[in-house]
Amino acid sequence: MKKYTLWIAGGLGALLLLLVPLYFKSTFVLHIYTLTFFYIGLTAAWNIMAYGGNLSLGHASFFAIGAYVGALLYVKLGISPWIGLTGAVAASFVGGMILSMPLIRLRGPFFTLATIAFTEVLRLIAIDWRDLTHGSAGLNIPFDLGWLNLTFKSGAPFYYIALALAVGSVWLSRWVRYSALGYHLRAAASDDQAAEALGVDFNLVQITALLISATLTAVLGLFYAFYSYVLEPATLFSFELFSLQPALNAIIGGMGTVWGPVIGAVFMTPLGEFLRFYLGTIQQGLNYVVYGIILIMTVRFFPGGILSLLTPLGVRFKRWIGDTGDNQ
Amino acid sequence: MKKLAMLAAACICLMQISVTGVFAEEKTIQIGALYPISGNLALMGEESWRGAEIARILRNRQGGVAGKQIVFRQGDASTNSAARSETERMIEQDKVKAILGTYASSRCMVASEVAARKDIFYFELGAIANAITQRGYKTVWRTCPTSLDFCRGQVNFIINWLAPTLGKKANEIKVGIAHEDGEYGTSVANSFATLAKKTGLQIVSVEAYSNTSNDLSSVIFRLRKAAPDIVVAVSSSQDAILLSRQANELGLNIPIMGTGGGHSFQSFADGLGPQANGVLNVDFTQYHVNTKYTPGLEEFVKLYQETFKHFPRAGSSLANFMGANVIFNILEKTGGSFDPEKIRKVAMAMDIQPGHTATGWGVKFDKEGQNVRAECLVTQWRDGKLVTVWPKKFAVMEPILVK
Amino acid sequence: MLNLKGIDCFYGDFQVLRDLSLKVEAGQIVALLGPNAAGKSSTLAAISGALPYTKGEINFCEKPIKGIKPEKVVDLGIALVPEGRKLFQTLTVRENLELGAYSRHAREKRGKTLQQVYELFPVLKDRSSQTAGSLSGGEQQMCAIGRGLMAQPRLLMIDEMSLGLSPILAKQMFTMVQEIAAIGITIFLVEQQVHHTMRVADYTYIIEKGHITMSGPTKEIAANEHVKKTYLGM
Amino acid sequence: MDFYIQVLISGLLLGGIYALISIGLNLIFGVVRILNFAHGELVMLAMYGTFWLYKLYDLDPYLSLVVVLPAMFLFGVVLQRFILQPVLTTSGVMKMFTTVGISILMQNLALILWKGDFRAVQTFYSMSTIKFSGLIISIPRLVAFGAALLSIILLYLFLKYTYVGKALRAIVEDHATARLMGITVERHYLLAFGLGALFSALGGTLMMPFSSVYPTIGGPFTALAFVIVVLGGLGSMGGTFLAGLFIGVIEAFAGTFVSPGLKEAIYFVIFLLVLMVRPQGLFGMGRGTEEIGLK
Amino acid sequence: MALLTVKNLTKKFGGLVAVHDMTFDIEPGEIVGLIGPNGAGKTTLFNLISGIVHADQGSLMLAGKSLIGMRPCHRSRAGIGRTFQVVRPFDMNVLENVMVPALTRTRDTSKARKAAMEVLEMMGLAEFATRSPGNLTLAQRKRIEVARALATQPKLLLLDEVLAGLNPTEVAENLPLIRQLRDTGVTILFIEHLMDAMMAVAERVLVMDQGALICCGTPREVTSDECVIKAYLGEEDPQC
Repeated sequence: MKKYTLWIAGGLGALLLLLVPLYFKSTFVLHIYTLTFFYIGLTAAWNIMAYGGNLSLGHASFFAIGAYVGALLYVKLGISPWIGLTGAVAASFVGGMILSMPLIRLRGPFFTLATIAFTEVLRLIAIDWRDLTHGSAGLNIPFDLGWLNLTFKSGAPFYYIALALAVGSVWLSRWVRYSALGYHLRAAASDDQAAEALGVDFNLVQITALLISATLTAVLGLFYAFYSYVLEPATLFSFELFSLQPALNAIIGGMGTVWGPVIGAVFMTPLGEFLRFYLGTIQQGLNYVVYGIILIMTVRFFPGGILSLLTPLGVRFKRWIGDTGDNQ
Repeated sequence: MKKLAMLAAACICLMQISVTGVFAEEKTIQIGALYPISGNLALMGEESWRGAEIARILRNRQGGVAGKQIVFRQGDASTNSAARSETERMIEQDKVKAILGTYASSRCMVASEVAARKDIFYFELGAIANAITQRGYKTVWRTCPTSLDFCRGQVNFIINWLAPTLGKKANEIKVGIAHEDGEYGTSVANSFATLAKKTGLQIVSVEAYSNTSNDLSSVIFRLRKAAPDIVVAVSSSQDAILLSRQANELGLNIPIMGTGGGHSFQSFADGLGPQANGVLNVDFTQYHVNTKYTPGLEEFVKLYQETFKHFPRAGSSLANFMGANVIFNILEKTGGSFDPEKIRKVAMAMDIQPGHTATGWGVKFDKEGQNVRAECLVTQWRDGKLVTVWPKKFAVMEPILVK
Repeated sequence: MLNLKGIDCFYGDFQVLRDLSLKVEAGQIVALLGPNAAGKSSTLAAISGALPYTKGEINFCEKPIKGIKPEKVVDLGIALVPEGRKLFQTLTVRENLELGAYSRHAREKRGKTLQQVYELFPVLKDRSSQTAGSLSGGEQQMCAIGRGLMAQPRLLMIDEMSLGLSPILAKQMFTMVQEIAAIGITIFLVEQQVHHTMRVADYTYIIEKGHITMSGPTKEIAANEHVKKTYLGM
Repeated sequence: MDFYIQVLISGLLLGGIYALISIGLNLIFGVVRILNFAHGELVMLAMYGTFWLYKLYDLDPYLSLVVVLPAMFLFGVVLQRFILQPVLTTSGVMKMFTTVGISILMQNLALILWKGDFRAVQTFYSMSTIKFSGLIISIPRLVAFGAALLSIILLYLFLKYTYVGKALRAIVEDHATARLMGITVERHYLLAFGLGALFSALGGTLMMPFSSVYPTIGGPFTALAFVIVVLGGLGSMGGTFLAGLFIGVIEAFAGTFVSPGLKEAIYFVIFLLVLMVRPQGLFGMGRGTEEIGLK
Repeated sequence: MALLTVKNLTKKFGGLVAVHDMTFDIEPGEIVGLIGPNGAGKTTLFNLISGIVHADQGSLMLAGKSLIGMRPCHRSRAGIGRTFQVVRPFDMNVLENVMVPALTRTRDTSKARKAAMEVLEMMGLAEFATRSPGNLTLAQRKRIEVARALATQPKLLLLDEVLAGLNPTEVAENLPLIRQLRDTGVTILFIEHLMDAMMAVAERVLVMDQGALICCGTPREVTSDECVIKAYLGEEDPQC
């Protein structure tokens, strides 16, 4: 009986999300939802590396790789973005391999520094390589309507695409967590030496996680490029938007868990828009001040993120629905 | 699964918060004002907004448009992504029927794209990338000059004044370009190269640099090696000062001609002191100009000073003032209606000769929506003031050559 | 001088000290002997304030010292020479010694104390400008003890002094300890090395599984068969 | 040949300032074990301090050091005591994110207080140069370089010969044992953070005669300082100085002979290569670095 | 053929010789004890065998295959399981802790879960499967440590002081486990300080002092050896 309640609640939620575009005609609302879904995806992808204890502040690089590869193939060669996806995945795979070289020797903050440097190098190359990327002037996705071109007049198609991407990313992140890889990553994060002694190939699992995370981010980047029509290094390689924000979402939601990133993204994305609207126009910069304070306070007062505050609630909820708490 | 359900609920709640907008009142005319007012473009974004704001205040004092007061719905285009969100929000929540802005070209490209796809009017008053009006949208208009106009101003000046002054023919003049590698610098540099090819100027060196760089000695060294007759600099902000300082430190004795941005700021002269003297610049109309050709400028400056307690920081505010006035005039003629057909008709019919607006620009839109009578003036820093020196009818002083 | 009464102490949920009581009388060399993991280092950590204890009290010179931070315990006149010496490897011998005299009362007289330490360990004077990392094992131990002496302690606690030293060196070190005691500094030795320790100690405690199982003047303890059993399970 | 020497000189002068800013970061890192992402913002704050003293009280930038340095020292102490001290026991990454938060906060507070304008001071010596045999050297840059060299020597002497300096070195090596010596570790953390802020302030103030300040100026300095500190070796002051010069010269040559737009990319590539091949740094010892993430 | 062959193994840390020229064999199915005073180099020897530190000199062979140059994870897969002296459970529940090594043998989580449960049952930990190790007693955590090592299905199990810190009843409970483990076909090398425990289970004892192997034999032989007594009691000038 209680299982039913669960399914009905879940189904209802899913239905609600599917019906949103019909209920809200406003593309602004859809845009916020779409943006939130993108960030759920990004944060979940970022979080796959966090399972292994590695915090990247360079995911903008993979995001931009995906966006540029997809857009360049489309704009310059006329290849549909759906086919371009393979190119984006391949390119981000190569990028991930390159970044994995320092990863083998570096841990903690130093790995984080390496990811920042990696992104900076790519950003500067993207700016300088004008023949390919048009430099800072950027590339435009032409307005040719059609599913094949990923160009739509209404906001609904991208709403569903982003929703699918978010669900897919979270599903993948959940799958990784409860696979052999996930167990090994978590073991490596908690004690790399003990994990190695128990047969966990530290380098292999970390690199695998990096590659999964990187390619997933690149896929999101590609769709984002087509969603935002304009590609330029200042936005795609933006530290604040695509490197720091996913990390922030995850930390605030609850890093290294499946649902923490989702909660973080759902909380932070509308909040960011809200703050910019209400505070940013009152006093420039005020919204970021609030952001900074939220970050400092989170680390200090609840380093486990929002999820750690919800856990007591969750336990009660589980008891209520009669869930015994098995992970499978 | 159960968590998903909880999340969905939370999600919807949160979004409702950000969605509660204020709906348009009937007695006012609602226009979106989209500028980057935080982030790294905040300074000029805000300065540009001030121009439009002054125009609004002034027009409202005079009774508004078609008897209605004008209200700006403000948006912060701090990033491209924000530009998109804010445009969506202004259109959907604030129900604006027209948007003006944006100062930065990349923000405009994103925002106008969103607006155009919804048939909402977008008036660009300050961004100069050529591409903005070249995408075939019927609802995107621009009142200010393009980057090509900037370079036209420069090239004309170089050919008609610099070449005779140096005693050279136009095709003997060597030009070095130093530009910041952002979207602004790149687009101007590209335009200059195109124009130079047509007019026979020799470009001997093109140096791109990052505007966050704290050392430009390498740019100077490369220019020194190329030894041009004039350096065309496209700087966005503090890099203008840095470039001039390091040119001086490292003995680059070549006249510098800025291209708006950093070279138009009062801080440029304040920071450089006497060294700023003689630095040329091409930009939107600035304040030390022949006011016979710029009716309304003095009124603008007066109101600006009353409102913001200091002299305007750059010509961008004036350009936005002029542009906003053009929009108000159009709306006045449509009787406050945003009907696409009406607006288009009125706008296309507009025909103002140069010398009748606060910037001195005329108004005549081409089919793409670009104001073809917008032009850039050459100015020069003289004793801490940016005075107009070219073309002659706008000039208040004669240009001088300072190496 | 030092008096531990009924100390209970936990690492997480694991009890390392059970109702431990011992006394160190002024002017004596007191030894705490016991096998690995018996709770010897924990005892020292509890005294020096690095490890909080749940029950019991520690008095030094009749005054309770519970809750005093490690950096302040030194000021009271208790110096600890940690297990494994823990010298500052990149600092010179002299700098290591000087840092020993960080506490306020010792700092003023550090020039004089340094001379005394050099007299005790002439080799340190020869090596004074070398980095501590370049010393041999024995010299490092001397430096560590010297550093402890620099604090002008009334009580010097030495943890596993003979660890990693050859028997001959260890023997020399114990002789040194006697010399130090002769200056009037009370010494609390924590050791596994039974033979040498018993040669120098006035009073001995045997600790097993966090509890004192035997105590008495060293001569009495030495005669006891249980000691042998503790160490070799015979 | 002269040309190359001129490029070299300009790179060295630049490197001196870089070293000065980085030395503060290295000190904070070595002693407190925090990767301070708000380091550039400390430089920014000091630059604003100098600017306002000049603007409001007509104080020469060099004279303003008397006010700016103690103020920034105090600011560093307050930052460490009230914001970082409470999170000291969390993981390195969490501490890092706290400093990211501080950086966002400071940048935007500066924007609110002082707007986005870039501001520069104008002194009689701003543009003065020494010229000999075809070479030109900017005097304020030379002063900054000299000050960098001098302060690094002073810092070295301070760490080498003063009692507090020795205590700081002891903490760098092993803070638990330092505590056993009676060294008040937390208080030294305050000192180290204060000194770190002071050195960045010195760098910032000395740059004011030839540079301008705006709210986001700090970011590139933070990145740069990290590159230099890692190259020079954590905890190694001499290494930091050399690495600063090295990066300055690389930047000058790469900018002049490759492309001004790619000079940052080149030093980031070097940084990545060093991290891969020799994470303990080109010049330094890299003691205790396992603790914070180097293998 | 010997299961583990150690020849001339040497490891220096700076000036300190932690393990000096050690040579010994371990036959399949043996239970071998390793004793020695503090700092004798026992744990370093374990680290050398399990690959956490690399030897400066000498050779290491597992069932005839050289281990030199192999990373710890590969040695683990080759059949070396080890526990750490200080328990180091991962930040996850007991079952998951044991699943981590089990998942190096199979990629299938349900199989790994089953295998882990079996090991937990054998170790008497089944009822704590969903508990966090932090909430268990030290004795139980030590068993998790052993369970994790067992879940790698080792040929050679290195136990580092699994009895230290336990009270006598707990020791008595854990002792039979060691024999039981051997009976499942695992060869065991263990470090222990509790002499009576050592005497009760070890078939052969290696004694280390100052990084060198000073004696080797049955428990009885070893305890009556003069050198051993001297090493422990620190008598002057041992002649060996």
